[in-house]
Amino acid sequence: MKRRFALLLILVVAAGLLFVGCQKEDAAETAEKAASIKIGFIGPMTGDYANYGTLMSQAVRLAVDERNAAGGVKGINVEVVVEDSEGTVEKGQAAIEKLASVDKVTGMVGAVFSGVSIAIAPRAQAEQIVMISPSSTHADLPGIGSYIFRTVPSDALQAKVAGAYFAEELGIKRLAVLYVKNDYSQGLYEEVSKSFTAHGGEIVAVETALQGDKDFRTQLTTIKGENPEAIYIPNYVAEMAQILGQAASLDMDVQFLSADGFSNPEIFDLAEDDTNGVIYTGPVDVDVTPGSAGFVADYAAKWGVEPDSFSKNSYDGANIIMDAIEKTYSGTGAIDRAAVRDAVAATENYAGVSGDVSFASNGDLIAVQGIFQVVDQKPVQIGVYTVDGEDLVKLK
Amino acid sequence: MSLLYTTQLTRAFGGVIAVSDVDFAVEKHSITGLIGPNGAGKTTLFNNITGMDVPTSGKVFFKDEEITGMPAHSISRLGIARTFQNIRLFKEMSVLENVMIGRHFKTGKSMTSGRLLNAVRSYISMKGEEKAIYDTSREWLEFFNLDKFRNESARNLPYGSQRELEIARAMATEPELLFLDEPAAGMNPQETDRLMATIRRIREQGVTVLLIEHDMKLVMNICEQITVLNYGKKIASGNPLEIRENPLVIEAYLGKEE
Amino acid sequence: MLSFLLLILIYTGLYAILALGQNIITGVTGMLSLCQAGFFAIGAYVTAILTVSYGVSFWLTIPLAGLFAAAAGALVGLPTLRLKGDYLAIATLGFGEIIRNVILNWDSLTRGPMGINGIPMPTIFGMTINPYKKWGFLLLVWVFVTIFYLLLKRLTRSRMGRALEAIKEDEIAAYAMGINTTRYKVWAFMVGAFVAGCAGSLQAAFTLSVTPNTYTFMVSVMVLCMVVLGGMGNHIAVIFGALIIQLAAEFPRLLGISSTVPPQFKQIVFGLILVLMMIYRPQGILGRKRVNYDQLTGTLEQESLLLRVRRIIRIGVKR
Amino acid sequence: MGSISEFFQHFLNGLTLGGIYALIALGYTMVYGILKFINFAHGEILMIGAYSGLFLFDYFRGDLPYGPLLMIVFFVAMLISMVISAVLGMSIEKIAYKPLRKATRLAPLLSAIGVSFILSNLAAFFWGTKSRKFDYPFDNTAYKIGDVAITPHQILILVVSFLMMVALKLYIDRTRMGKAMRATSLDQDVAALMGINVNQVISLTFAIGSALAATAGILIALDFKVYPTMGAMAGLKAFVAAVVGGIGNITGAMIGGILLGLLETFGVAVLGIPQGLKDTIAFGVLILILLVKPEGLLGKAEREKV
Repeated sequence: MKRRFALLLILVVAAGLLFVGCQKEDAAETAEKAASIKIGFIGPMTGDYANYGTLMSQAVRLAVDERNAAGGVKGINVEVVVEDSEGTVEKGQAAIEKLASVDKVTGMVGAVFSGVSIAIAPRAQAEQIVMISPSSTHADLPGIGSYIFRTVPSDALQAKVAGAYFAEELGIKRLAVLYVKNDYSQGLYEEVSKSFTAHGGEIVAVETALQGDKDFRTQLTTIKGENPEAIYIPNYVAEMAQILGQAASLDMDVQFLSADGFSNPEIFDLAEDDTNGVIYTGPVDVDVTPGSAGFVADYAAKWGVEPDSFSKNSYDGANIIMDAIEKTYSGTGAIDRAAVRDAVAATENYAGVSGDVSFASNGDLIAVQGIFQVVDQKPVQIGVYTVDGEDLVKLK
Repeated sequence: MSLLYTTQLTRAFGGVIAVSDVDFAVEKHSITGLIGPNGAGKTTLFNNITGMDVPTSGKVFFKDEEITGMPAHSISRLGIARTFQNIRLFKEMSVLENVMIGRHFKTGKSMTSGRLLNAVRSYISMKGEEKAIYDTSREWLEFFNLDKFRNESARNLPYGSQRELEIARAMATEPELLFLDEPAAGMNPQETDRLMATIRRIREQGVTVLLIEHDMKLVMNICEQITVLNYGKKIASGNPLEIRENPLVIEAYLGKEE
Repeated sequence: MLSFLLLILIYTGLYAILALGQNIITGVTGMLSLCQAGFFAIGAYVTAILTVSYGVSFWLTIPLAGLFAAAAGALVGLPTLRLKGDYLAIATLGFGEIIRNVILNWDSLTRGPMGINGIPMPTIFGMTINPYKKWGFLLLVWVFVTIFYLLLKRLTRSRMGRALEAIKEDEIAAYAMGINTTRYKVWAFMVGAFVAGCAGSLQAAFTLSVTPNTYTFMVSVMVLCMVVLGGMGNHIAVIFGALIIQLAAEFPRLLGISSTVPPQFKQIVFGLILVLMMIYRPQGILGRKRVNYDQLTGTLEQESLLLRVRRIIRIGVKR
Repeated sequence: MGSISEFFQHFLNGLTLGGIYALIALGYTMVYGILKFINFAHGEILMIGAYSGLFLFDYFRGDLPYGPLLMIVFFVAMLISMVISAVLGMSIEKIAYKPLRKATRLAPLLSAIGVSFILSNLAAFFWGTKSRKFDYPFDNTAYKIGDVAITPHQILILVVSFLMMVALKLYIDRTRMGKAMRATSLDQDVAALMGINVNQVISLTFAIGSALAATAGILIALDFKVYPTMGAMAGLKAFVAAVVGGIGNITGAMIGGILLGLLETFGVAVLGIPQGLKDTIAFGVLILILLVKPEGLLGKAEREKV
């Protein structure tokens, strides 16, 4: 029995090694042909947050398809490799490993969640893969390495603008917060409460929920008891739709405030009239940038759903990478990764569908923040702001 | 002197009183029978004595020490071993392993003191310990003539041998008192005869035997003392002759059988 | 490709350690536990917190991680011991989620959902074991797999291992044989948890960051699958099970089709494997063959059959 | 904790949450009662039920305004999706569980997990990963009693779960098939000896349990939306509720569900237990109940025969 097992194990390992050998040969063949340039995408394609990964990967695919239709990068086809992170570090690592060692991608868009991005960024850095995250807002991310960028404003900027705007422009003194225990929501809550109190406001109630919760009535009822002037809900669409609907069913008539998670148009399908009046911070209005309306139409035509703001960030990220490759590609078949990275880092005032994209020296997005209010289930931009130190600066 | 006795032992399940005020004794070195119709409370009494169940009231004494409500594993360590009405072997384990389990607490120091240290020690000295367990277990298997099966899975044994294995496993704990719960159930006459001989041999080892049995031939043949339960109450106690002639017993039990 | 394969082997090793622990609880002692992710998390966080906030050496945190997890194992084991089968599964599953939720909500210690970053790379004899280079870490993980394999195999073949197996086979009989079943069950939980805690410690040192959503209930399910698919109670088999599950989970990436097939494909195939495996080989790839005992003996106990019939009649089925 | 109206609002919230748990628990308790294993795929059947309900409702409703006609359309859609789920549940039982009836406990559990993987990913593949809104078939504006708000949807959940419980209880207590179910849940072998077609009974149990899941799915979807993973873990709390109430006991499932909902709500709102530790309440109650009264609140004690 034992011996038979040992034999079996050896067989399996041998088969595995053989398999690897074959794979390597394949890889060698494709390299010779050099028929394509590969860029990767990592995001949750299955599991609870599959929708985010799906939307963003579609944007990357769209960008690549458009580029190929227009002749590719210097005549070479671009191939996109989408890898599923399932929203976990473990699968994220497997994904970057595969992109780096099997596909040998030049650049990648992703990952989606900050936790995964932070875990895989050192690998991207070590492999000289330009990594542009469309949605990881954690403050630590850009500092990990020179190859790490993002096309989404950091928590820090959004929160500073939001906190100052709520306190100064909206004149709110008593704010309640209902956030979900994930890195995105909690990061925004922490930063906003800092800047909001620094600007003289008071946080009167803080309620939390777990990712995946659907019933927020308990928290809302408790918040209602504190009688705040506004409730800040920096969450993902699924939770915010629930919160707004249940607040309505609890007959709460209070100002809701939110963050860029609200810029996903799905919220209007799910929460409909309950979204009216909500004020949120988000990427500057897409309609003011050239090409963005076209993007939304093309995206909807190709995939049958509307893109969210993270999709726009993904689209821009993919295009920035491809532009950088185009600029630096010498036509020899070899790609100078350091040069590509430098070209990405030099991006300034790139007119993307998510707005003007410029990278700071650490790879962070130099961003301005739009403020929106929902009127008749349509977001209306009511201002564009940035911060100077802690002070709110109105740009528009 | 009674090796084991109960005083006014009562066990109620909700409103149903399964055992009611039973004073019951087992004499040292005897083979004692516990009989009664189905549902008379025999197994419940067994369970209450061996710690599988806790009496509602009353006391149990073993060697004049009270053992009421003690957990089964402690009672087993004091020297009471048992078998079960529906054979409870470790079916996927080998015959030998079953008996080796019986040697569990007889080997190594008691687990109650210095558990971790003991674990480490027994780990280091496993060879010696295992050898001792193995040897004694083989001896017990030979005693029951089961040694030839020792590497079989317990579940593959013929039914009669499974009963014997269960007794062998109990005997491996080297008890002073052995409880057998319907040892002859499902046995053919030859197997029953062999069982009777085995029980006598066990007693020759200096072990006191208490058995529940429906097979009257077996009970009347080998038991020196018999206690009869009916509806949870003790209705008679005495030697086989007395029991055979006791009108209460005839009415409650034997009468129905004939 | 090699680098990717190494990663899979490292994770196989980590999961193999988890599965070895689970095997003591489920495979040997027969307790259906779904808490391994919780112990894994505790181990990882002990290492993360001690190395990052207190500067403790990684090597010292491995046994500490194990001990903390073992303490949690005792905590889980004690109140749930009276539960059997599915009830135990649900209660332990609940405990696993509670552990994760405590980590998620204890911001001052664990930084909540933000996770802990910047875990230092372990060093040995002045050399750094760089997780990104993999070979060193692969060796480290598999050294631990080997150690735990040998230790646990030895344990199972001892008096104690037999006692644990006896509990799985028939708890009441084991109890009557003088085995303190409660103590042994808690003890099995602690051993299983200790092993999982050590795996957590290694995982933290490998990813250099920990976040609570790594340790979801799916991890426990996967680990249980490894034990069952490999073969319950068989230590080498569960290591094999870990390898198979890893390969099954990564097969689209291994075949290079991950970008071309729908992402759900992998999960559907995985589900199919589970169902087919349970139907055609429920004892696992290397498990023991089980025989239907009732068919062999063919005897239903008379008294109990009568009682059983009576119970049915009481409901009034008979027209 | 503020005013008395806040207390009543919490009470109502807890009651609704409990009603949802109870709805799912009803289906759970039936299946568990008979087959003694946790049907992890129950949540996925619920999800399929919700999807089919959504598609059917959207297909039939046209431009109907709120009113009795729309309610009828809604209930017709619900009925059809109950049938679809029942067929699905029966097929799953035939394919994935029936061959495992004599195997170890673990086998059907893992098989169920496998089925749940397959179903939720198939749904994601065919219907996409996004959440879909299930429109209310009625005007869901909250009624106000003082400061306390209650929506028609909340009332619907409570009423439907109560009706389901009564209907199920009558069915199981009064009909021949119901009695056969109870017999099968007590002892399959003997039930077969008594001439009960055990396979048929189990199939029917799955059908009913799955139909109940579809109802629960649709009612939940009105509030919680429809998406492929909506069933995952949804069943777990419901299972806890079923165990607390006494597994296999219909009234128990209802009481267990509502108790759990109330305890969670008040544990968080009144005792100040952090929301993140809400699950601790559920599982804490579960363990406590199982230790004190292992058969559950309304379950009948069944002792292991030694």
